[in-house]
Amino acid sequence: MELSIVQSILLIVLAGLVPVDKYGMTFGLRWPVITSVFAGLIVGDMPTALYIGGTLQLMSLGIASVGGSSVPEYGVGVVVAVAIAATSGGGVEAGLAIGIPVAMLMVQFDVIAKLSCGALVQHAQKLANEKNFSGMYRTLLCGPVLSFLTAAIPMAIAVFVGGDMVNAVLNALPAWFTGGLTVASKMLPVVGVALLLTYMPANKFFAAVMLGFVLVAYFSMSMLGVAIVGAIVCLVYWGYCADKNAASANSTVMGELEDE
Amino acid sequence: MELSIVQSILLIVLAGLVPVDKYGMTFGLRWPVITSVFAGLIVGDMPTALYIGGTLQLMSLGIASVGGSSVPEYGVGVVVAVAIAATSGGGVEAGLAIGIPVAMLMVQFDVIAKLSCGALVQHAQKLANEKNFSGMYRTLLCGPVLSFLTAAIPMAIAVFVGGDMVNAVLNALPAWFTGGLTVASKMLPVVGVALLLTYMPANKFFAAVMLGFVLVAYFSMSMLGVAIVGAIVCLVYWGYCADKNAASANSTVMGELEDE
Amino acid sequence: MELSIVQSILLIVLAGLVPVDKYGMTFGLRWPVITSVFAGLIVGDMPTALYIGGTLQLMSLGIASVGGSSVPEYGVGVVVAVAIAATSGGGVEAGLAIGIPVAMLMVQFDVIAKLSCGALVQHAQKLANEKNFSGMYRTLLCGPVLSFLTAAIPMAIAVFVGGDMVNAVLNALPAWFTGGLTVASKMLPVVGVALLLTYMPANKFFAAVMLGFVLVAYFSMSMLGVAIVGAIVCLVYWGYCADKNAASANSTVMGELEDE
Amino acid sequence: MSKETVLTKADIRRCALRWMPMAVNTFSYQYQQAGTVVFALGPALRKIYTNDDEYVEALNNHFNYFNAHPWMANLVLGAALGIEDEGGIAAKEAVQGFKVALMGPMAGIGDSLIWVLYPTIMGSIAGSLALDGNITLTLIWLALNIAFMFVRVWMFQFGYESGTKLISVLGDKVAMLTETLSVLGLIVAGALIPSVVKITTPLTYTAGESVTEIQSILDQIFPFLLPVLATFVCYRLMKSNKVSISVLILIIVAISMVCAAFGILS
Amino acid sequence: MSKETVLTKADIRRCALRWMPMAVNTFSYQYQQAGTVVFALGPALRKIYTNDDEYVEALNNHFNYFNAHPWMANLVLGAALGIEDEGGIAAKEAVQGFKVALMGPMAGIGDSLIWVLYPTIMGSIAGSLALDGNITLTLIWLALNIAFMFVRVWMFQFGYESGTKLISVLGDKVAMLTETLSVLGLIVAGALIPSVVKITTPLTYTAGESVTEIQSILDQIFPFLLPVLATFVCYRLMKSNKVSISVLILIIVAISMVCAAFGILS
Amino acid sequence: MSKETVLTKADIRRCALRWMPMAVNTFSYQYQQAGTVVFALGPALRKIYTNDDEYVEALNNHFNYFNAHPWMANLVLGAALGIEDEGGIAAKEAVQGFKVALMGPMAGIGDSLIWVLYPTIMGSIAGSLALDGNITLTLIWLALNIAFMFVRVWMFQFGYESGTKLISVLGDKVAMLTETLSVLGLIVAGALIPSVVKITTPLTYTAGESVTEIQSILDQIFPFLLPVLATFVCYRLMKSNKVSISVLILIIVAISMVCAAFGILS
Ligand SMILES: OC[C@H]1O[C@H](O)[C@@H](O)[C@@H](O)[C@@H]1O
Ligand SMILES: OC[C@H]1O[C@H](O)[C@@H](O)[C@@H](O)[C@@H]1O
Ligand SMILES: OC[C@H]1O[C@H](O)[C@@H](O)[C@@H](O)[C@@H]1O
Repeated sequence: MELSIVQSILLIVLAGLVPVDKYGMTFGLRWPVITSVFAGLIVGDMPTALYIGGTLQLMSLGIASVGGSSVPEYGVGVVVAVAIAATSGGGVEAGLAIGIPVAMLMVQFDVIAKLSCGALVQHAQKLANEKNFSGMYRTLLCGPVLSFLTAAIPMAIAVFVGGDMVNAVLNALPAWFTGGLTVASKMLPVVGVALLLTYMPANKFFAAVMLGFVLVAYFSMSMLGVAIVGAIVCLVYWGYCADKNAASANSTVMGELEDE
Repeated sequence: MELSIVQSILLIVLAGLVPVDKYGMTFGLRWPVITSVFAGLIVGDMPTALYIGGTLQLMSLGIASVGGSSVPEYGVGVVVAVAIAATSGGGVEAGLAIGIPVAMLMVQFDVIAKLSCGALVQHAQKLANEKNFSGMYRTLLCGPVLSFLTAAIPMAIAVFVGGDMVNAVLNALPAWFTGGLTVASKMLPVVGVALLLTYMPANKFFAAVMLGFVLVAYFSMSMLGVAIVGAIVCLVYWGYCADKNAASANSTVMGELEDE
Repeated sequence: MELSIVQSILLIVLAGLVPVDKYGMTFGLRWPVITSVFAGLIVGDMPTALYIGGTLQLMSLGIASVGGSSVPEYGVGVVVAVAIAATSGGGVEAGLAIGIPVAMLMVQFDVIAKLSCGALVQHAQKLANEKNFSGMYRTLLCGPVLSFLTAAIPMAIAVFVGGDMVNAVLNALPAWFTGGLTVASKMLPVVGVALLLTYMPANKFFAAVMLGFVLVAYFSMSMLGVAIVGAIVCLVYWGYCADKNAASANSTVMGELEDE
Repeated sequence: MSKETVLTKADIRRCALRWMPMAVNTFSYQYQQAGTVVFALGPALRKIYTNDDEYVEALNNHFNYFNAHPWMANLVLGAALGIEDEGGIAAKEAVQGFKVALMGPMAGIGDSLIWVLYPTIMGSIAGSLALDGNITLTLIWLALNIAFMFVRVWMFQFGYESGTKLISVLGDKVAMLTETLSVLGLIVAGALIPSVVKITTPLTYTAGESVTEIQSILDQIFPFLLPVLATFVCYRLMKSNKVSISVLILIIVAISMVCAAFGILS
Repeated sequence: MSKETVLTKADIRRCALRWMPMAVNTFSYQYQQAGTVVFALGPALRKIYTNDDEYVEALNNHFNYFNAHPWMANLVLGAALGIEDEGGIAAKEAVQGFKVALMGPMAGIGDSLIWVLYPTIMGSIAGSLALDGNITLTLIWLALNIAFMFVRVWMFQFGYESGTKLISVLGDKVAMLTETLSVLGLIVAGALIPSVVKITTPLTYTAGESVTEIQSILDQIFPFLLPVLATFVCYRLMKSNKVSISVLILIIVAISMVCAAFGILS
Repeated sequence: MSKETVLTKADIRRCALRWMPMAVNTFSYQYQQAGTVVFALGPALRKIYTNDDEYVEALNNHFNYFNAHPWMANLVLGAALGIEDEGGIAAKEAVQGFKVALMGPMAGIGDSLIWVLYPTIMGSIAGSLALDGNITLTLIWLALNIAFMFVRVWMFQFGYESGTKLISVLGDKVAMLTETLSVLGLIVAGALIPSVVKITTPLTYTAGESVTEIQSILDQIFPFLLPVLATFVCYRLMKSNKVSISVLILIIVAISMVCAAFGILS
């Protein structure tokens, strides 16, 4: 079976929407079995699509992007797999054989998109400071476009050039590149944390930073637990500040009395 | 063998004393092997009584009412079992067959007694506020009477109506009733804790409540550990208050000097 | 083979240097395989020495004196074993048969040396207070001499009287003596801790003592973790003191203004 | 603050002997052992407060929730009585704070040592011997219990003396003591929530072969979510004064029965 | 401090609807979700700040690092908007402190419940059924997701109302609130170091048969040594203003590639 | 507070070279490494305090209990010397607080890395090779040890410079530093009780087949009860001045022997 040009474009759009929806509206395309319904409608072979969707759904249970981490994107894998299964004679196996590696490759593409977004948002902030607000909004809107492309490009290659080409590209990527991006995805959160520290009074309240660290490093506390302990500290500190204010108000009153 | 009327009454009294003693003097009737000595003296068959007492003692190792929880009362089970063993032809087996279920049933009776005691003590407090102090004491003395009855009533049924009747009653109790009382015994401590919070400055020192919670919920600390940490907090707070008093005394002195 | 007098003396000196070096310069004699090189040079049988050194090295992995604890001293064991192996006909086996017990015996000798050092240092402090400073230094220099003797004496016995004599002495030591010294080595650190508490404001900051205790007793924290938590407490306390000073400085200023 | 103490050794002993047989025998979920506390200390308080109104005030103070191991409670109640004898009605809050602060630890120590360890050691041997018809250790156990009664009376007196000393040393810092102890009491109260309110749900969610326990989901949202919620609701209801405690208890019993019937709670 | 609020219900809803589809779609390592925060709140902020300079100041404030679970963020951002509408530019620090303080907990709850638990339950069943060609649960799942969208819009509004209330209650204590929240924020930041910066080394030291893992040596020296060092170095570089953040990110990517190539980091 | 410093680089190096060979060689239970501390720093202190009385006062200060890993101690002692050179006798308490506060952590790091990890790695290989008559790694190990000696001298100097800087920065806040460090020191002291005083009892209580370990009962009553009690008793005795430390040590040795003979302690 050959895909019509409309079908091809619809599939590319569907693939592109997977990360956009995953990172935003959460209509559900991040979950393979839901995506497969739409892929099935497009290629007109619902049983195969559902079978692929179910398979990848079960394969991806428990995988989620947490704290900005990049994970394999089986929702994209579904679209690729359904397309390949429908066109090549190889059926479901052939589809999965290309779909799964593409899903894995999304980790690297995701890192690249997030790196690029850094420049985007920086530019948006620059525009904001130049009071070019509509420019700022337009720039920010490029974010979802990037998300879209991370999946649409490999999908387009798969659809127009063919699955073998995708595999060839995959194998051609050097290990230091893919591995390096994986390591980078683990190291880069440090930028955000360090930034957070720079614009808060980290020097004055360095003990607070250490406390948070100790709670996780030594007691493996969850973020919720950290928040509860943090709330305790805040209540105590609040009480202390209130006392201090009251006392100094007191002295001020006395000081003022004197002046009269 | 038939039990004489005196023997019957003595057995009922002995059973009734088990919870009274368990909850008070701790002469030892909460422990089956001790109770069995007295039951043996009453029915005049020490070897059987001791055998039953030893069996139930080993069966009940480690069971204890902690924090107001209601647990099976094998001390009462012993008296029932010894009585049944002595009268029915079934011997020790027949005795245990009724004694153990009765011991279990004490959980439910105990909850009912504790619920009733709530009304009793409430009434006693009312009398206290009406300055009817002797009435108050009399009311409170009904507590042990209730304890007594929780065991004496099933014992009386066993002695006068017979073990089969006890079993029939047991089976007739609906599951929602017995199960419900079990659940209630776990939920009701919440009343005490909430009450505790209402008459202490829980708002002002809400951080203290949270700290206690975190120590148990996140670190599974024992009450002793909580107390040690609590002592640390108290020492710090004491020092802080002393400092504050000293400082304000200081300002006051200055204020007074001015007035002169 | 007979050891020449020079060889004997060199071996005794080498053995004596083991604890001195272990407790000081850490040239490396605390590690059997290093010591064995020197022992081998002295007796002129490097292969045997290395074999004994390697054996005892592997046997002693992970053993270390921590917090003033006394542990078997396989470095001394090596010298004894090499000497015995070289002189007796029994070879390596005979050497280890004496060397290992001697290494173990060093636990007891070490406790005795540390007990004696107490008197030494006390005397040195006395001399210091009498402003006899050179006397003080001389007294302190007896410390390494003691260390030296703990190993040199058993070595001398082994070399001059023979290995069997060493074994005989070992067996003659009563259990209460060796066992008692072992227990003492675990109890005696209490002296240091208690002393530490006496010359610090333990009463004023008793909460701090409790906090350190809780962190280790309830949370099994490492000393490093304790230090981090301690640093948090210090930063908070430092901030508090600074606030307090500022406030009282304030009042003082006001007080002074009034005086004018 | 501190004044002449009025209680004699005999008064103290009488309190102990009124406490011991009654201890948990008036136990209810809202007052716990408070009924017996009043019963035991009543006559001594009468001696301290000749004025009726102060006496009633003191009684009401002791009608507050109290629960400790009944043997260990002797120490706490003795000391509380000492504080009260030394400080009078002005020490009311200190007395209450003191009792609440110490009841938790005393329950923990007593329950594990006296309710679990002691009978496990004695019972395992006495029980085995009894199976062979040997009564010796059972009698020894009985004798030990009786001996402990004397120790418990002494503990009450020891507590009393410590309490009076404490207050006379503190002088005019009793208000500070009260506040500090209430902090400790509140820490203990917070710790009681997860340790004594044992509400869990046995509900599961079965789908295909996978079974999900609702309780584990709740634990992920917030540890001890149900006890915390229950405490919060009860606390709010009590504070609002819209519902009496007796009614609240009946509601809880009713909820328990319904939830047990439908398998919602366990 | 507090002033007339200017935002209408429709304004809030609009913010929610701008937030939801964009949320993580502008995610970068230095700003995280801040780009979308600005995008979503922009029009509402414009209404609050008619003055251009204040508006820019507010935007810059929201360009600061923010990251939470995109569904739960609705609560936080709603409340932050409420605080800002009530407090104006004077509440800038409070807004920032508030967002930082709450983002960590919200991420934790949302990630475990919404990203892991919910799809595990739905997906395991829907997936199994799909293998048999049964589409029912998949469609139900889709419908649920759509239903949740309405809940998320409501959460934003609920947050907004809570935020305005908070500030009007506090009155002139907003400065104190800011400082207190920054303490909470810093505790969260300290906790983020070991939980999100996942730098470890796979290096081993092989000698004879014994293999020593360098990572375990580092753990002995100091727990999470590499993340702590990396944070420290980045923090110093940023404070010194000697290197721009973009360059820093490029350096990190370069280091990652080199270290991955030589197997130094994993 | 701060004054001209008098020590030269050579003085510092001399201290390091006096410290290193003597370190634990004067170890006793009451002074631990204090003897060597005095021996090592003595000449430098003499230069700082030309006045005899101050010198004696300083020496007595250093005769206080000190114990750290002998290599890592170089850092601590160097810094302490720096503080002393900068602050003079007025910084006496700060010096002491500083040493006590840092000795625990330094012992922990040094013991695990230098006493356990380093010789485990080197020893396991060198030992295996030696069994085959191969001496290479043994000699490398020796060379490494010698190389480390230079590092240790440098550590002492580095510590000294950090110490002087610290004090000159603090100015007149040295009294506050002292108090704060004593808080840290006391936390460390509290932590030392359960970690270095290893008193346990091997006693068991056998009844029928059931064996009860007394130690586990003690642990239930209070964790680390025996070390806590021993510390308390020793502390009281020392405070009361009724018994000299030497006598106390003899008593402990005697108790140890008796208890070991009867199997009461292990
Ligand atoms: O961890 C919070 C949050 O971080 C990033 O924004 C993404 O990984 C989200 O999926 C995640 O919920
Ligand atoms: O837990 C303390 C205490 O609570 C209740 O009063 C009873 O269950 C006692 O048996 C128990 O000792
Ligand atoms: O624990 C610190 C330190 O204590 C004593 O001084 C000795 O046991 C050393 O070997 C050890 O490093």
